[in-house]
Amino acid sequence: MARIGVFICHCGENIASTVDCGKVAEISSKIPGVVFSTDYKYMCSDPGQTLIKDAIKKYKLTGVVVGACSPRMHEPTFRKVVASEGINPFFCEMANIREHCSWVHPKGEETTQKAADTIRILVEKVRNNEPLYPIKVPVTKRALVIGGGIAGIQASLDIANAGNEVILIEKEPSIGGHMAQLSETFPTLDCSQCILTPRMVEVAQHPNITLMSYSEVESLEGFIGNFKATIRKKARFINEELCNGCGDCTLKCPIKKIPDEFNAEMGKRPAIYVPFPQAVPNKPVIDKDNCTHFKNGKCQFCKTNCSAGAIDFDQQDQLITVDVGAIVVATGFTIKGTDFFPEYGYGKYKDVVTGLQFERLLSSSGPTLGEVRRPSDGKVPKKVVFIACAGSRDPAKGIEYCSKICCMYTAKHAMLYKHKVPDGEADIFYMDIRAGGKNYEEFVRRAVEEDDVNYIRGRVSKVYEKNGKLIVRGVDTLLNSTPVEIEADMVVLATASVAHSDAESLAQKLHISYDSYNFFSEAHPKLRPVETNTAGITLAGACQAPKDIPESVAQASAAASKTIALFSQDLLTREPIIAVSNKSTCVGCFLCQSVCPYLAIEREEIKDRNGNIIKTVASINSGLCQGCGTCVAFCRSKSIDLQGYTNNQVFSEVSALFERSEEYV
Amino acid sequence: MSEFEPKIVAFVCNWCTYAGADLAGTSRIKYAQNVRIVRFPCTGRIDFMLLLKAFEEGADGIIVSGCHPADCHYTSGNYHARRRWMVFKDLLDFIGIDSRRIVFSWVSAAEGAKWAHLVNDTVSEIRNLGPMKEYKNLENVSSNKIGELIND
Amino acid sequence: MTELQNIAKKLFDDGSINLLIGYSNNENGGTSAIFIDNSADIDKLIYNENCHQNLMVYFQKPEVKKFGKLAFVVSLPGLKSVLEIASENQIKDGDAYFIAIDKDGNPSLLQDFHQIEDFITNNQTKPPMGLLKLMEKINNMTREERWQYWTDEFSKCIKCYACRSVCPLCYCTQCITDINIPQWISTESSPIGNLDWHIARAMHLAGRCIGCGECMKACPVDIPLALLTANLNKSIAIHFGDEPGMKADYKYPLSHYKLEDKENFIR
Amino acid sequence: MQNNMTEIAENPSKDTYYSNDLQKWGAEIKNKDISLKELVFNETGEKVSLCYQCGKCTAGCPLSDEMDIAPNTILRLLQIGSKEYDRKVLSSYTIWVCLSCETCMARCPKEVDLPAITDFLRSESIRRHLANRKANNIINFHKAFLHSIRGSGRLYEFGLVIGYKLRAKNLFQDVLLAPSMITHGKLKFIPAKVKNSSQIKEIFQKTINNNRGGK
Amino acid sequence: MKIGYFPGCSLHGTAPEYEASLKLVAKAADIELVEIEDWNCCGATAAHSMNRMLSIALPARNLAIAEKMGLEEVVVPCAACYSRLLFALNEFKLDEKVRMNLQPIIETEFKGNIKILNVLDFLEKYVMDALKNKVDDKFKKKAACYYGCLLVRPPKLTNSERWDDPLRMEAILKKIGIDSIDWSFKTECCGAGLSIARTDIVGKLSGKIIEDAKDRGADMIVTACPMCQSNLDMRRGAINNYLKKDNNIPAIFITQLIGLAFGYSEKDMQFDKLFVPISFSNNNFSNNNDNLKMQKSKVKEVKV
Repeated sequence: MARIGVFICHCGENIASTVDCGKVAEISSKIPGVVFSTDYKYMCSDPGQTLIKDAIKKYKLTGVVVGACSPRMHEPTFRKVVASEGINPFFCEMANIREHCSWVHPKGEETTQKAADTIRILVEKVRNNEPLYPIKVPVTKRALVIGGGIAGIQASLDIANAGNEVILIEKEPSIGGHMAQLSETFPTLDCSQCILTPRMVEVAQHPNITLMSYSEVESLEGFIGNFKATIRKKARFINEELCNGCGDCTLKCPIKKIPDEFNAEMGKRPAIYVPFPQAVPNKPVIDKDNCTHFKNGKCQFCKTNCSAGAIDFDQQDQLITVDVGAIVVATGFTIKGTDFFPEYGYGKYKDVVTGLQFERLLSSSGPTLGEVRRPSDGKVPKKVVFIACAGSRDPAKGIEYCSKICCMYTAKHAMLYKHKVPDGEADIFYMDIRAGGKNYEEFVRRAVEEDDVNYIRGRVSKVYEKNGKLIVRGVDTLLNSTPVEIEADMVVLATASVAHSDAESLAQKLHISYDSYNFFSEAHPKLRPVETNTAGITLAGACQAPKDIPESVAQASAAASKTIALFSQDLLTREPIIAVSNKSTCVGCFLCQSVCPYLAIEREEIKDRNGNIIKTVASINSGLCQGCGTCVAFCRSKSIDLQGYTNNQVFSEVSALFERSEEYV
Repeated sequence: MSEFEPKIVAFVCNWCTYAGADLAGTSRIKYAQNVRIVRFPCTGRIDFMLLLKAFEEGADGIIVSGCHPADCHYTSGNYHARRRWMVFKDLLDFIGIDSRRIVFSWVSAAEGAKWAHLVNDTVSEIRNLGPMKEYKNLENVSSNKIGELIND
Repeated sequence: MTELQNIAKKLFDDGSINLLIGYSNNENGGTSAIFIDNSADIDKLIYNENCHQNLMVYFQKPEVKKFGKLAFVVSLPGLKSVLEIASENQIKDGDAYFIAIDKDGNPSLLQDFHQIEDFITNNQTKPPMGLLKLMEKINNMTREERWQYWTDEFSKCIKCYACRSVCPLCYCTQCITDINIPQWISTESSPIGNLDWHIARAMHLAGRCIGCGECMKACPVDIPLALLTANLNKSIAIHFGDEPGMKADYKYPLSHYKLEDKENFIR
Repeated sequence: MQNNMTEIAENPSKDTYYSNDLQKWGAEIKNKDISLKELVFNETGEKVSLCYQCGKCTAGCPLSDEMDIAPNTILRLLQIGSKEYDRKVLSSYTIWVCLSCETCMARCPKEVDLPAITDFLRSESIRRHLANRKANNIINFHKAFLHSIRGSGRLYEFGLVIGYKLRAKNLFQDVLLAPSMITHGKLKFIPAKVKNSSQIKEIFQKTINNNRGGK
Repeated sequence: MKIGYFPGCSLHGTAPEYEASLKLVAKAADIELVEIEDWNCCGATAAHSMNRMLSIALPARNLAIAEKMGLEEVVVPCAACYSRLLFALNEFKLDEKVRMNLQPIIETEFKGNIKILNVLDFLEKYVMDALKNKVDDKFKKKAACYYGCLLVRPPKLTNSERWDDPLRMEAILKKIGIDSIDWSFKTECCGAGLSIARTDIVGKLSGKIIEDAKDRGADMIVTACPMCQSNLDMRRGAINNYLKKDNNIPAIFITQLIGLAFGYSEKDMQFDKLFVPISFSNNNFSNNNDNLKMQKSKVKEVKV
């Protein structure tokens, strides 16, 4: 038989001023099964807690109901009190007679009655509670970081420096990401490579980090603490063990004119190449689609010239399976190309370039060695027009959001251009300037005030070529909407930042959610901006939304700290408020499967002694289940139940709703 | 007999509406005492059988409230609940149970005032509808029809 | 031998099946299900307009399942229930053969779900007018009249659960009525218990019921039970545009949702 | 034909088919006191609040330098919604000089259908007798054009030119092109007519007289 | 093969050469163009400037008649008419109010099942295959393909790919051996809507078009719209006024060129109807000075 104690808190005057706490205690004492009932000024205070502890001992209580504030406030406090006396903490429930009662109703009998009813409802729940034990899940203390841009690098280093193993995978031949392509960075104008490459080297040399470049996620199974990831290590046709990175092969390759991805196709590269001199790992890769050997089997220049004998034309993709406990997704973003814009010539004008292409023209390691020369004829442009919001904030083009980084990098581009071509002119067409970061606004003003960059508020309707000039037709909305026509030598489009084309398929592989733009979704926009809805998987950098470097790095460290916190325990403890299925009554209709937002409902085959399948039933993966209970209400045969909110508990609560209170009064 | 005071039960989710009701409390927004709150993790957890049970227990009106679309703590429980209630409401209408006695609402953790209004509105609406006499009269409907049938 | 018997015989002869469930005449002058486990009994196999029982209800029975290879004589509602239970993971393509009877009474052998889907599409029939008229009549009543109508109807219920046993979709091994912790539905035939049962039954079949009407035909006290599910299916079709029993990969509307689902009833 | 047109040119009050319900609409406007942007929304389904004033419409408009108010400014005035600005929009030259080339609409990032809004503003401008005087030429051309169709169901270009010139009282401005057009066989003196011309008149009767001009 | 044909007022008025060439081209491709019986004017800019329902009802009557005649497709060579007919059809499909109200206005049943082809659709779908092996290398002139507004805009209505830099005409001309220049005024407005009321504007807008075509070395402007063609061709006075110099670059219909490729004569194609003359009989266009002088004098005559 249940022996339940009821403890009514006055909360000073907060409850007692409108609720007759003594009377509530008295009414409660008449509920069958309640063996002790009292009221006290501050139940959460030390003496209050002691009062509960003593009563538990004295009356051999099996359950406790505390009538006080909201359980969102003090439920952990009182559960701890109960647990200290050896009772399972889930036998303690709180009845909210403050926020839901004394604070919202006037003093009077009805308010007291409501408090008493609330107590009774919770007494009925406690009566039907069952002991629950925190779920312990073992944790594999190894993290998988997907993406080797600055976010992935930062997350890997942070996690590794805390003493955990990290597997960092990068789909390109080298880590570094977009940051490696940048010339200088706003708002300090320090050289991007100078601050990035030491980090890249640190990753390569870190004893805890296994770097797998030229690799992608093939599939993922499991749940928090216990993922099993399969990684496709793409064949680079180089034996990485043997290769010493001398680079002779790249010089000997007869194919030389492949558009260079690292230079945003502003330069050329051979078919066997290292993306850029500081690449990590500094090992080449053969571009199979463009290699003469793979086309007709004839060419072997690289192989014959490799003194290390590292060229391996027969190399195959490898599938490698690793156990990891947590995953950081840091796959970054890409930008729209100039061909996305009908009104700016569908990419047919060579001197209309993207911001990233201009970045390469500015970079001292770029195709022009840092001189601004336009792609069509190599001349130094004397008039450059920058167009902000190219594709961003443009619902007609399907991109409603602000790409966030363009205002700043366009100011930087104009500034660097003016530094390199002091007699040149830079015009920027903009709609709004969004410079809300530390030292950002000052930076933009510097471009205007010190470097004479000309900002024109208006959008450009058309760019076309005439007599070797690019005619830019825009408008100055701050000048009575006067149409503006500028003859430019070069046009730079600050094109929209978008998710990678394969972001959606990666999200599906990882079972994380993504928004309509294919950016990955955080678990909560304010309070859980780093976690995904899938426990154990966190996000870092621009794969979640457009971000600049400081933000990406901050989020990466946040993701790392979430991961490190997870790894700090040997066993993962989870609230046992999860669903459980009854395998003997489940008929396996699996209509519940699609209601689970966490894909926690799995198919389990029940076999007889001979191994024949008798039936297939639903089984809840306790690692994935978050305890919403949607499947429970959904199951026709009541074969799923939610611990902590079992059918029996909630049914008892409802049964106790309006018990004729006269019986007790 | 004094004016009829309806008995209202509120089935609310823990993350939005329960917290919204807490906020009404911390903001000291006064509302009618008629409501008794039962806490669930999510509107998706609320079984339609519990609504029937509440009527059986003597409720005159029921509030079912959870997170606004897109706000669900569990991503989609409220969307499933929304479909469930759409269908359930149609069934009650067809059977002749006054579906106005069940009030569905989205109340977020920030909407303390909305919660208070919701309770007050529901109480006054149900007061106008009068006691849920259909269910109460059920106890008086004897099974005599069965008797008639057997005698036929 | 009739065409139907020929098809059945062939199935037995080439060893495709071990058990065939069809219809035969019974001693009361009506028809009832017949379980044929060898070709000798095939001459008892008949089909006429009196053969309405949805034989798919037997598919789920362990006694039947143990035979292994099965064949069923089914008309349109039966085929719909095949697709519906297929969408509920209860039957796989190739688990059984179906001798489908079209609206002119001609049999044809269907082997996979694709054929069944085509057959259903090509053999659509109108729902029975009487049922529709009664549904319309009830919908046109005032709420109070509807309540009176259904309390009267439900008060006849003797909780025999015939409606449950003939339903091809009531295949749960544990029905909600069988559960006593908590006692969701009172076991006795009381007004509240009856109401609870019929509401629960309707909700559990909402968007799943394929409208064979067996529940109504089986009811010993003539409660028009099929109306409840038919009316619910109507509203599901209106709200979500779904109809059960048409596709083997049917997405059950109550376990899916759309962001833009109607919510004008929510405050 | 010729008679008919001369008659109207001389007596514009008979030229009623696009504005004879003016009083009715005028009364409604007074009663409801509804702003022009709401009317635009009701009649075209276009929300002027979508516009964020990037100016791309003006930048691409082939005629923006002919206009007294830039296209994006028209939307801005509508957004503010004051009586004064509504009047300014309706009495602007801009709405008449617009060529409906659809460039603004094609490039608008917010997909505001400015040509449709402009069409509506034109009919509303006439209805409220606010049409810009400078636009008389253009309006007269539209009227002559519709008149020609109303009469014969098809455009009778020679008649159109004559009719327009009569309205514009500018007989000799452009007609001089006509001789060379005739020598190239490009103007016909006798109009081709739709046989069922009463049906065309019906269409005019039932549309222009029966709605506001928008949706 | 029978296809519906909506000539529109222009083809029966200012652009007889367009109609003549289109009909002969269709004939050569073994297509019978069936003129919509008792068709009426589409209403053009004037109708939609004044009244939306009128601008739907006028084209809809034509489409309804075409449907009644059992036609499944109708080719509309005039880009302006094409746009209005397409607009009416689209509104009919999308706007329930239009569907409800249209019937009593046009007094003809209309289902909205008909398909509308512009002249490029028509040429691509029915003519170009018949042209195989008929390429004539006498076309040594470079074309500036001019699309104007309504063939491509609004893109959502016309469903055109690459609406700001279309390449369809270029592809068609390529098949008959004509190379096209890349230029920037393909879809700029020529000002046709104000052709009579504000001729000065036409001069300016068309002037820019002609100037760019010429600057980039085009020998002719190829059009697919009678409004554009008449503006670019007949309005040379206003254009030259604006440009402050005489321009002799001709503006010709695409169908006239296709006709030549089929082997018709320039007379068949009614080259004599063009104000600014052009001829392919002589390979070198600039030698064609006699005609040019004639034209100049004509232009002057107009100006007097």
